[in-house]
Amino acid sequence: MASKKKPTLAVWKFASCDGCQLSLLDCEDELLAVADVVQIANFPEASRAVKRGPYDISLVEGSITTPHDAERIHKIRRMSKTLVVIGACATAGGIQALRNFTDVRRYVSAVYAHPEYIETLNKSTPIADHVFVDFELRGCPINKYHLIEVINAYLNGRKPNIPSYSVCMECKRKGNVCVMVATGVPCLGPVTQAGCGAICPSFNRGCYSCFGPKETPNTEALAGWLHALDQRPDEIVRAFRGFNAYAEPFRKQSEAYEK
Amino acid sequence: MGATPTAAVLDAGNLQQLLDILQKQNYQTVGPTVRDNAVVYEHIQSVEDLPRGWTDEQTNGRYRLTHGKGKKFFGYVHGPNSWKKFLYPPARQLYAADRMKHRFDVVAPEPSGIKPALIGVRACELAAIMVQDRVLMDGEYIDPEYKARRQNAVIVAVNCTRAGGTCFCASMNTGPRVQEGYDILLTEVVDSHGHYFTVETASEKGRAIAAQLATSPASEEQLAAARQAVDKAARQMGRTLDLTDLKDSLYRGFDSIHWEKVAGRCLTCGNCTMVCPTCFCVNVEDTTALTGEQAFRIRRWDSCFTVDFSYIHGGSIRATDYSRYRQWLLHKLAYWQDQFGVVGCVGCGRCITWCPVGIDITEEARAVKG
Amino acid sequence: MLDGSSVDPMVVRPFIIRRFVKESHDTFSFGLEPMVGDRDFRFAPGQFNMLYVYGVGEVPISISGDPTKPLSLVHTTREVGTVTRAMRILKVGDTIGVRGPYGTSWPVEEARGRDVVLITGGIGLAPLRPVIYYILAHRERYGRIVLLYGSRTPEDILFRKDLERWRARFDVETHLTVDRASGSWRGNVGVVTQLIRRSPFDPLNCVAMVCGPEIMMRFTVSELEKRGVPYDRMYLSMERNMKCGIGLCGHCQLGPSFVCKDGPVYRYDQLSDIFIKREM
Amino acid sequence: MKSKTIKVDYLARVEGEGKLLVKIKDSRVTEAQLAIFEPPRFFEAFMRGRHFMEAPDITARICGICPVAYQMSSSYAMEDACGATVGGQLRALRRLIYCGEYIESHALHVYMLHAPDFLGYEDAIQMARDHGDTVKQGLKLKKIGNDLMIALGGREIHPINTRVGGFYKAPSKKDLQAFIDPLTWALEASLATVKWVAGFSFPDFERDYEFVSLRHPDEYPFTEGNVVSNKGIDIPINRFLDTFEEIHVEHSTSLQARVIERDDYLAGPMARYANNFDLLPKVAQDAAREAGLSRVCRNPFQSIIVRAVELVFACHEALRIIEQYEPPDTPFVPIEPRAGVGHGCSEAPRGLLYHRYRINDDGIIQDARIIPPTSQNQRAIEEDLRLFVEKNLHLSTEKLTWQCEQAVRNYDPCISCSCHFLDLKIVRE
Ligand SMILES: Cc1cc2nc3c(=O)[nH]c(=O)nc-3n(C[C@H](O)[C@H](O)[C@H](O)COP(=O)(O)OP(=O)(O)OC[C@H]3O[C@@H](n4cnc5c(N)ncnc54)[C@H](O)[C@@H]3O)c2cc1C
Ligand code: SF4
Ligand code: SF4
Ligand code: SF4
Repeated sequence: MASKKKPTLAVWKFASCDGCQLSLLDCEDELLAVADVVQIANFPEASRAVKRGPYDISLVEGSITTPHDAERIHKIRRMSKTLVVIGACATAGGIQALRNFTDVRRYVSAVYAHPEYIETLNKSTPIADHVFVDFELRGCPINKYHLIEVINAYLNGRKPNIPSYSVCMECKRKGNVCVMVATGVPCLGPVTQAGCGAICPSFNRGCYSCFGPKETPNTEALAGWLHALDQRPDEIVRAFRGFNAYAEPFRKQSEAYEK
Repeated sequence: MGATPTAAVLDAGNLQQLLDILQKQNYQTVGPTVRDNAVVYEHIQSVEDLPRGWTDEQTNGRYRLTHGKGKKFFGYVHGPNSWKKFLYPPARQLYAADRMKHRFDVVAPEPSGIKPALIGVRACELAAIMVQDRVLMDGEYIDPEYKARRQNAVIVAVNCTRAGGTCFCASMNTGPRVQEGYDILLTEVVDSHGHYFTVETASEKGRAIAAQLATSPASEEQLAAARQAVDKAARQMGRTLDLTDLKDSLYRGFDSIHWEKVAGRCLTCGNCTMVCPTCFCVNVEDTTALTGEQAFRIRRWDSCFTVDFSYIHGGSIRATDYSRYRQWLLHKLAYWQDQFGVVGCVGCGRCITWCPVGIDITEEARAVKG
Repeated sequence: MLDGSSVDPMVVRPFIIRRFVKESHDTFSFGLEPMVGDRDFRFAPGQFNMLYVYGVGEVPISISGDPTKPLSLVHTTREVGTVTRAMRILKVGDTIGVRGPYGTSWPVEEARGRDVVLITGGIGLAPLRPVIYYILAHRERYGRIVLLYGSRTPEDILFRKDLERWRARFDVETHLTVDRASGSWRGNVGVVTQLIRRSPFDPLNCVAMVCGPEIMMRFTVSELEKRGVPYDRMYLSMERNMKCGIGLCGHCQLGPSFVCKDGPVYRYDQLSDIFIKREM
Repeated sequence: MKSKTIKVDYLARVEGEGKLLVKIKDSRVTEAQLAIFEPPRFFEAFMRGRHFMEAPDITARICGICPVAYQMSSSYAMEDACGATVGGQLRALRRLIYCGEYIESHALHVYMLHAPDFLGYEDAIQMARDHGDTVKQGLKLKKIGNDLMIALGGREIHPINTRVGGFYKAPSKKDLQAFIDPLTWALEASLATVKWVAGFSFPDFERDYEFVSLRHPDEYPFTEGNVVSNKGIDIPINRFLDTFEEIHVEHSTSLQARVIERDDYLAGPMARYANNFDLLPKVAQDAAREAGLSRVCRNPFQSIIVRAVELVFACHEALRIIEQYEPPDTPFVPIEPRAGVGHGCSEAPRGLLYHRYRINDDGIIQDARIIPPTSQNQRAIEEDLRLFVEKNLHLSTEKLTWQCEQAVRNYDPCISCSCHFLDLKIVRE
């Protein structure tokens, strides 16, 4: 084991808030252990030392929003044996994908005095729209233990134990009281992928789906129920148009209520 | 069972004695308490923790807790938790394995030795525990931790004196009156005689504990009052599931077009399976320490609503939503009878209340039966 | 403490890999020996073990060795995913976790005095091999023996040595077919079910044992039915997701049954109602 | 005659993406640019049309490093717009979660991002090989900050429990009491941190900054007070935009702020410290003095000491809040929307963060304006670079480059927030 060459790890950033890669530094108890088993070869947020590729594992955070980034991701893919995308930006376009529902030029002029300095794409898109992705880790931000689990699974040649079922499963296993049933608060848990530990319901609020759609999400039925709980159509649109707005099932559902 | 239990009466003011006795005997006292707008089962220390005066309204997909004028300790109807979380916990490490070169050694934990005292078990819940007993400790293979906890447990059952909005235990023959399986059975009465419990016992364990309580013999009147209170609950029950020809009619309904209709509403979120007191399905996860020097096996509650549940190489057996809903309902009400000789549903109504979109198993069963 | 049952049946027993045989490009066998305890591992043909690869996971794999030689516990596995891939890279001397044997077995006793028809496709030959060993060891007890084996390509054919041996015997009818011929293949081409029509067995006095992909088994049943084989003389081995192998996890349910304990081998009359249902 | 260019294409150990360009000609710096090529994300644009209650959750996503700051500034702004105030224990809890963020963020910066510069390592993991216990101490400190955020916010990055009006769920007394021991340790560790970093050797470099920060009459500022400076600014936060402006320069996707009609200013720990030294608890003041700091620190390289002093403050403040904590009756003050404009300003670990919103009667956001700390400091950073390089031209390019990087890291800049948000390619007219 000790004599084996350590796999190299690189971390890349596209349009994002840095939170997902910060998760690695937030693994206070595991960070040094991780550094023992992988060689952190390119992680600018943590180190000015950069080893040249290729890399065994690349973690990619952020969405593609500029022509330059759309090219850069291909280069990274070519340098990476395994490419894991982390976070809602990288898996669904992130909150900045809200631009995908309007004309981005309006946004540029709303924010910048000199729109001509700004070059941007019309849409914020997930990494998988551009290159092949080996594994998608959901969340806004990701669960830091998932990140370790993915690295761990890679090192040990197994499948990461990352669920694709609903937040409700975690919520119930944790012993939470369902906020939607017990207080009528809208909750997206039933259509959202587990992984966060059902933290919103644990704090008496409804899930706003920072982990994005679960496997086979019945968004239509949930939207109908929210409507019955007195949610107006514009509220339903906003509910599905959050941090995973551009994920297909959510996009469709919000558009259905926009009419 | 059988033998007419000797009934005594315990003044409500002395209920704490029961907790004290159990705690002195190193039982973990678990029971109902109010948290986050519902009655949940948790570790309790004293009668102060009990949901005294609280009651609830329940209907499809809706639960509301209210503080009434009553002073009953057990005036509520069960909330989202079932006792299985204490007997068959939601997650448990089954073993660890240590690697040394080509070999590995397996280290399995000793049974935990936990002695749970379940306080406030209702008739349907007791029936559910007995259903799980058949699955987890009466077959060829058993779960030793479940069996140990079960054998160590003391069950303080409580008769229902009010039916919840989604209950249908009467039609399942599992309640509202507790019949068997308990150590101590309480019936809470508030009437002109005051606030008291009738106390019955059905085991040595129960009798030994009850003997230490400051009870007095129950009068005929008091016993009658207790009986009537339970009868009232039975009459209140609004929902039914017709057991006649249940299994076969459901088998015949396998290809019913109704399944697709339910699937239009069902979120496949798995809530019903998580709250159901009889659901026992679990998943097993194998994980490793980062260095690979240790491996672990962890068991977690699983649900037939997940896609992975029936995954075999090449795809999931039950890929469609409707096939997964069908599996759940048919398992509960039909397959279970063939597998374990009982219906897998005890009529507690939890899956109806706690389904986020209020799907009702009794209605669906009726629709499928045609 | 608790009537001897306090050992968790989910805890694996370590076995050592003593032999490793590459059967085809994606299929391999190993022979196992227990590291501690009783070295005599008894099983009935058709039963399976849960095999655990350290740190990776556990999967059900049928026992493919000779039941008359209790010391050689053999498994034949096709690499299809995570666990089976990890299994393939294990080496002689490595340890693997075993739980079992579990499940029902092929009706070798019931088949006494009758013709035996074995119909199998792909890796399905593995769970049937113990039956062949067994009945050949007790050849006199049986009537005609027919083995129909379908494979995707000639390169996928498993247990070549065994097959040659069996083909060389006059008292076993062995027929191979491939979906796609290649190279020097001069044998049958086509699905295995086509062979059933022309096979020499007595439909009214035979026992058929079938193992293969579900779709192949459907066609097989219908061909056997056309020949007049009664349902209660057909046996099928089923496959479902399994997490425990002992009826506690719920994953392998097939209608009212658990494949791990009521199966994997079913008599077809007990299965016929559910076998035709989709997504059960 | 002699010309030289210092280029750092990818600034490490800062959050987000920036690069550095310094052009030198004849021992004069002709250009000093901190280019931020973080892709714009247009938060202000897509905040329009969202509900006012969503602002804390959405704006948190501007920055994963100081999400609490965004949540606080936006919550205060919305409460301001709706004419509500959140006081008592809820306000204390807000300060407490802020303490968590300070501890986490400062420990991260001091130990993992900045200290390696002083000790000559490229990162903390390298540093851990020689200074294992120190790095572990830093990690432990950081974890206590994170744990506090988890307890109050649900998670450390993008907490889910804070809201306009307070919190979704208030912690129990017991939940918080569990922090007394760890925080007591953290306070000691912070004092040790001050001592440790005070022993580094610092380049001889000072500037007469205009220090801009909040100032509250009674307490070291987190979320409330006036905006003040050592050069005469003292305004309520609703006059922020009358005093400061943002300009859009070609080399950066980030807007740069300055005092109107004046020039660059400095926000962040050094500014807070300079403007509020008197409000620090005695233990923090003493630690600062012992470390050789005076009441004002003008050497940006010494910001690491100031950060360590603020660590002491944050641990002390957290303990103080926990000791007097009684769970509030309700976890939040209900807030009814009404048409209006609201301002919110809070002290993110790396500096002042200003939000302004206009909402309508339904609580729908009509207009949003966010001025994050790094954009406020960007001009100061460039000015530091210019002066620092001119003073140190004798150094080798390699050394100078490293020190320039360090000069940027002095600010703990969080570049992902500084831009309102895209990798802008520069299109020249
Ligand atoms: C009773 C029985 C006997 C079997 N005998 C053999 C045999 O002799 N030789 C052989 O090669 N294969 C056999 N299989 C199939 C074998 O179990 C699967 O190929 C294996 O589980 C695939 O695991 P994986 O992790 O490599 O695949 P992946 O596709 O990565 O599967 C992931 C997980 O899904 C589950 N899973 C996937 N496919 C199956 C499956 N077919 N059956 C049950 N669970 C599955 C497992 O839990 C597995 O770990 C048998 C299956 C059963 C049920
Ligand atoms: S609170 Fe939300 S996540 Fe939890 S069970 Fe209810 S609907 Fe599901
Ligand atoms: S409950 Fe929902 S919104 Fe909350 S953290 Fe989890 S996935 Fe995100
Ligand atoms: S199926 Fe529903 S009603 Fe029946 S026992 Fe389970 S949760 Fe209760």
